[in-house]
Amino acid sequence: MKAVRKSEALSGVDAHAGIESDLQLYYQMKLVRAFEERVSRLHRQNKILGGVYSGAGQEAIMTGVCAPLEPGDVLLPLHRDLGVFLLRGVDAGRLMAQLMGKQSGFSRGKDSFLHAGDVGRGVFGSTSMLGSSLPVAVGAALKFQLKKERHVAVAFFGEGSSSRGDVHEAMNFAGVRKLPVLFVCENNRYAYSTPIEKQMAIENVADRAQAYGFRGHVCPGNDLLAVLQLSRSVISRIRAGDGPALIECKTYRYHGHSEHDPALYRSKEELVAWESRDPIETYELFLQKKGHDLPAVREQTEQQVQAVVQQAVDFAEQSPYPPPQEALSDLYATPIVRAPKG
Amino acid sequence: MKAVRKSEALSGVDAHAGIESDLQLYYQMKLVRAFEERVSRLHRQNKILGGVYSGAGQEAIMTGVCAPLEPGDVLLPLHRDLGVFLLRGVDAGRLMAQLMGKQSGFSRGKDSFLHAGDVGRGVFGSTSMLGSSLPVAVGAALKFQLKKERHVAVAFFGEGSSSRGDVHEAMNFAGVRKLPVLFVCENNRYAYSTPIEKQMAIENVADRAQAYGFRGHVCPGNDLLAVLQLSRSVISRIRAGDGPALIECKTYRYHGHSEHDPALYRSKEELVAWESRDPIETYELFLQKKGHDLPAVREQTEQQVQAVVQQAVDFAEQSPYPPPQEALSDLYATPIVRAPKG
Amino acid sequence: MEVTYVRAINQALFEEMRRDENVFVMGEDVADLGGAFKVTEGLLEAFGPDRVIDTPIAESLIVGAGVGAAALGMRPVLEMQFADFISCAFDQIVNMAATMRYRHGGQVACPLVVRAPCGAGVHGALFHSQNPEAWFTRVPGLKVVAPATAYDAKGLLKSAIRDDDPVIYFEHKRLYRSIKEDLPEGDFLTPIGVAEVKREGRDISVITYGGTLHYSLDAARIADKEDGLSVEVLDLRTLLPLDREAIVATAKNTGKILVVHEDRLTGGIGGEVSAIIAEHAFEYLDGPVVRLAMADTHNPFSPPLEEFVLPDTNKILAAIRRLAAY
Amino acid sequence: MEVTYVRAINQALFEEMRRDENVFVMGEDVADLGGAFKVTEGLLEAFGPDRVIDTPIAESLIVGAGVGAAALGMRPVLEMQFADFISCAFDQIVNMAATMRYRHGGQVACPLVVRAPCGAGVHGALFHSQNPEAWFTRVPGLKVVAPATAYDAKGLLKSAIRDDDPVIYFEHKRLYRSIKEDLPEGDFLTPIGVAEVKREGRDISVITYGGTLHYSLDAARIADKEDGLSVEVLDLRTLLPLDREAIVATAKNTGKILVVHEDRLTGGIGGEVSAIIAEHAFEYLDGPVVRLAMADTHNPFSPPLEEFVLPDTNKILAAIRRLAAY
Ligand SMILES: Cc1ncc(C[n+]2csc(CCOP(=O)(O)OP(=O)(O)O)c2C)c(N)n1
Ligand SMILES: Cc1ncc(C[n+]2csc(CCOP(=O)(O)OP(=O)(O)O)c2C)c(N)n1
Ligand SMILES: [Mg+2]
Ligand SMILES: [Mg+2]
Repeated sequence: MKAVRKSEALSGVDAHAGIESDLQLYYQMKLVRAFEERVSRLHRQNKILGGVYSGAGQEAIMTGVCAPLEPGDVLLPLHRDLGVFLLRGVDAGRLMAQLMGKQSGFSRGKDSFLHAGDVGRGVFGSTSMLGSSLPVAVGAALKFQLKKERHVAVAFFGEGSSSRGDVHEAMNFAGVRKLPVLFVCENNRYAYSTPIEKQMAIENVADRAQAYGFRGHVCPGNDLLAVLQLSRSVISRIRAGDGPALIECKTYRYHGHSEHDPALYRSKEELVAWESRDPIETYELFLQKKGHDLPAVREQTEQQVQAVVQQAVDFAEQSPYPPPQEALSDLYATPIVRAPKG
Repeated sequence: MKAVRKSEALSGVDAHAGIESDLQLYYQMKLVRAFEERVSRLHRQNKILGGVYSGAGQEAIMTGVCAPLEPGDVLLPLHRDLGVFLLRGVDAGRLMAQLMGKQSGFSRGKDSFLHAGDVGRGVFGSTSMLGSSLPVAVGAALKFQLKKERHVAVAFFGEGSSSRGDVHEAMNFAGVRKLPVLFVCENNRYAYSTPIEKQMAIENVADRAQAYGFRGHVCPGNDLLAVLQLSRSVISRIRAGDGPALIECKTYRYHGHSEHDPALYRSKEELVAWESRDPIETYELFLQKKGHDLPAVREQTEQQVQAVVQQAVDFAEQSPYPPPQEALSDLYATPIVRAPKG
Repeated sequence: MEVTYVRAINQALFEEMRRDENVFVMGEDVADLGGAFKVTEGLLEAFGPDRVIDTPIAESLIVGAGVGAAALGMRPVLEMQFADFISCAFDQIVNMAATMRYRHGGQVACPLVVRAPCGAGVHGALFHSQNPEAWFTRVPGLKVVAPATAYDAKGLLKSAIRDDDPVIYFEHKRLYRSIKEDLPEGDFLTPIGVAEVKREGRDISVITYGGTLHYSLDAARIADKEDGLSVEVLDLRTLLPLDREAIVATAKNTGKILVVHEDRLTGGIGGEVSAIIAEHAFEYLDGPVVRLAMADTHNPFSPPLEEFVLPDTNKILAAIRRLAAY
Repeated sequence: MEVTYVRAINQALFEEMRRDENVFVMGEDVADLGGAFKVTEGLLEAFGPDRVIDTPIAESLIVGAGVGAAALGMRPVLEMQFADFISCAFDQIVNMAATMRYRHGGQVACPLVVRAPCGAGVHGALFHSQNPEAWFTRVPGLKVVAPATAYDAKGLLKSAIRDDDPVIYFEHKRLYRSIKEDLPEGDFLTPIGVAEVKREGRDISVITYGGTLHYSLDAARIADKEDGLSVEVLDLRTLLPLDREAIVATAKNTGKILVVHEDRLTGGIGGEVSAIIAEHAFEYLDGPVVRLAMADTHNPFSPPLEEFVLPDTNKILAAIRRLAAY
């Protein structure tokens, strides 16, 4: 159970305490990247089954958005937002176990990947149906409003998901009731193979916010400092009762849509252009300019994150599969009681 | 069968020929009003069962939008758009028979009201599920685009319906493919009892058009001249291949949501204010200013429309109910053939 | 005091909202208007706009937001203006709400109720008459109830609101004001998952629920009086999970089963009930398991058509007689 | 030439698009990518972007637009990327498409096909494994097919495209590349509405379709070899309308019926099949009508869980043996 302790300690520092020192943010992005790269490798090794959707390249968005959040806030990550779990301090071992379908995963083997959450950390799982998590986030925000709690609900979604009707219904209602919800669009220019031009006739998803009566912001999603600056001000306004907001982060995914996808539909040039805006390497430039000893920092951080990831893998691999009957549990919270009839 | 002939003759003049003289437009609005008022009366007399949703007060919108349309264009009216049928020259007797569930109605008694259309006139029925007709209109427009036909598809919807996800999905796709479709929002400030402030946080539904990359226009929906001017230019641009457009017509319904609804949720002042913008009476002012002999015109027109309506009622009342087995017909176009197996 | 079915539902809402401040009502026109059928009448005045919430026309949002609120401990009671429009919230119900607890490995509950005014016989035609229950009774994680009496309308809604799982509650529009009963004073519940023998008998069982219970009871009385047949009538009340014990018990008791519902024949719940009997009470059967239901078509509008396709007392009586003669 | 199931579907699309210029394909990633499963591979190159259309992620739009185009004479073949997402197009299918002809009194047809890659056994978990067919088999106006062989995959898709009614076509993902057959040269059709006896027998009938046909055939062969049982296997192929004649015929033939499907037990099509038999072949039954299906739960992810809930050859064989011993 070492992995558990380790990553819980970890989480105490990064997300929950609200401390956002340069090095912690760096550590967080590196951890997400390392964890995801390991997941991809485990998938190639057939140790993780089913679909794996890497968020590599998009770490700055999750990191920047999660930093200003507080305990009690609620998050609904989508398929490419595994990082959100780590950033909220979810136990890395259990997360890995979840991906492997092991007993110690959040769903005890019932579902893969991100359809379960770690509710204690405010992270809820969604279904695969893209966009359908936005109404749920809006409902969480409604609860905060009704109960006068100063929390924020955050829904992540891709630009492709923004075409779904649920997104419209959710944003409209959020606007009408000025709910404390933040919509985070990770615009990585593709929905599977479909380029953005075939998905929408406008430039920015954020431009839709005004159609619902709230603010929309566009920001360079690979620039952690920019995301952070925006998310801090936007989240504090939402928390203050200013109503919903939408931030759209322009970004790119390095991998194919899933690990099965060679992504032949896009050009090498495009990939290279975006790799040159790598969020981690860009942030390293910042650390350097600021006077940090980058080689040392990098090495130390890499050791740390590799240790966390390795412990997570070890923990998950040692965790048993659930017993088959687990498939039938947790369907209902209130059991049927057939009392003898009077 | 007199009613049939009469109204077919009628239709030849107004909608299809494209002639839009002052008096014809006047006649059209009066006809729609008279027909609907008669429907309301028949409903009170229990001769029309089920829900009746009067469009009284909104005649200028349908009249203005239909005038520039051509044969081959496709229309999808919603629950308050009975007038569209008349304006497209649909047989008034059959329309009345449809409302009464008679054999000679378009659906031969299977459905009430506007869920059936008169396909030969380009009028298609929708389901009751508000907003779901917009994807269908978009599909019709897609057909026109794929087959390079210079037709336009027109979808009518209320501001309340605009909250449905289907509306978003439809508009977004129309924008992406620049489809020849016109979205007509009849904004009468209420969705059943729900005022517009509870439906959306913005002023104009038309402002959403820009979120889909096409033009949105707001116009005073009780002003036939304004609607006509706008619809003429917008429809001709759509026909020319300019892509979709949305026009929002501000209006008001005189009756309750349905004939069952006393509409206690709105004020007398509001009603009076809108009655003073009555589309027909406003248009009468125009006729007068233009030098028409209004009392004569009015009397003559009223006689004409009452005759059409009375013939329609007579025709419908004399029409028999369908035989019960009609309930089981028209489910399938291609029957199942169970050939002896080889 | 005699209470109508619609008033019983309204009472349940009042009582549960008073009992638990986390209960709130949300839907189209539920506040000012008190709902299209006046089911939520008076709630706005009593509980204020934070607990009686009008929404835009957006069924998927209504249910989805209900899931979000429920996951955080609220108890939303969500109204579909007509059960027919539940199709617009379908994905949120069958995929989001129904799986919430399961995929979170039991970490979270989803205590919401979707109220759906259903049923034909009121000239509603294709889109204001549907009985969509069987779309949901095949979805684990949901519970589905369909009260046929004012007592059960109140008792099941109260149970549904207190239940920690998502419950789809089908209330039959034709019953709203056509039935009345004396209800007990004070708090009472109808348990979810438990069918009830509404009339005991020995010769034939009619298994039914919702809109066709009263026709079935009428037919049973006539068959008794005119034919001397002793007909048992089982009201399923809960459609998911089915009360298999009660179904098998009545089948064993009479050996002749007629399953009746207002939903269409093909794909209706009758198939499931019949299959349970054919598998688990086979040895006790004295005749085929017969189903009587709406014809396999859409709900037609014109009165002679609607009458033709729907089950009624006479059709049930005829089926009872045919089965008795088998 | 041996052709896989997935290739058979692809061939059907090619042939029908060549035959009729009103046929076009629309869905997410169907053009450039050739679909998530490569079912539409090569179509873009052969027929161009006006006949192979990528859409945004908007299932309701995909089907709704299909209805609009179909009503004007086109023949859209609409792809759901996974059958699971058909829930997002639910209203457009069950209310818009299914009623189009009926409510227009026969004035218009709605010749569209919705292709839905379905089925479990590929580690897809809750939302990439579903078998949603029974949501649609209760909807008049639709036709529903579920081919289990490469021959029928091709033959039924060609029939579906030529059919003037909306057809929901369930293709099983596990079969895509796991089965192969020699297909005849030239045009051939599998008729809609007609089941097929894939193996004749006298002692027991297994009635099945789609993903569980092959397991059933394997179990039948083993039961023959090891137990000397003569097992008939009926492949339903079309799920709406069911081939009642064929169902009743096999029931009369053997008197012992096992219904098998990969969809969940409760609310699955097995209930309807069983009910038909319990009503219309009652006198011929020599034992209970037994159902074997996925357990009443969601499709779990973890391999031991998935294996536990799904039917397979061994479970079918055991059920055959139990029923034989009855
Ligand atoms: C309703 C629905 N339709 C289709 C899919 C299949 N699907 C999974 S991810 C994806 C692309 C998503 O694109 P986007 O929202 O931009 O997110 P990204 O993958 O680019 O991060 C698709 C089509 C789905 N999961 N849900
Ligand atoms: C999906 C759906 N939800 C609810 C309803 C019930 N309903 C019928 S009309 C109506 C109000 C419609 O408002 P709007 O679109 O503004 O049109 P209006 O009646 O004002 O002309 C409602 C809620 C419906 N028909 N469909
Ligand atoms: Mg994307
Ligand atoms: Mg309105």
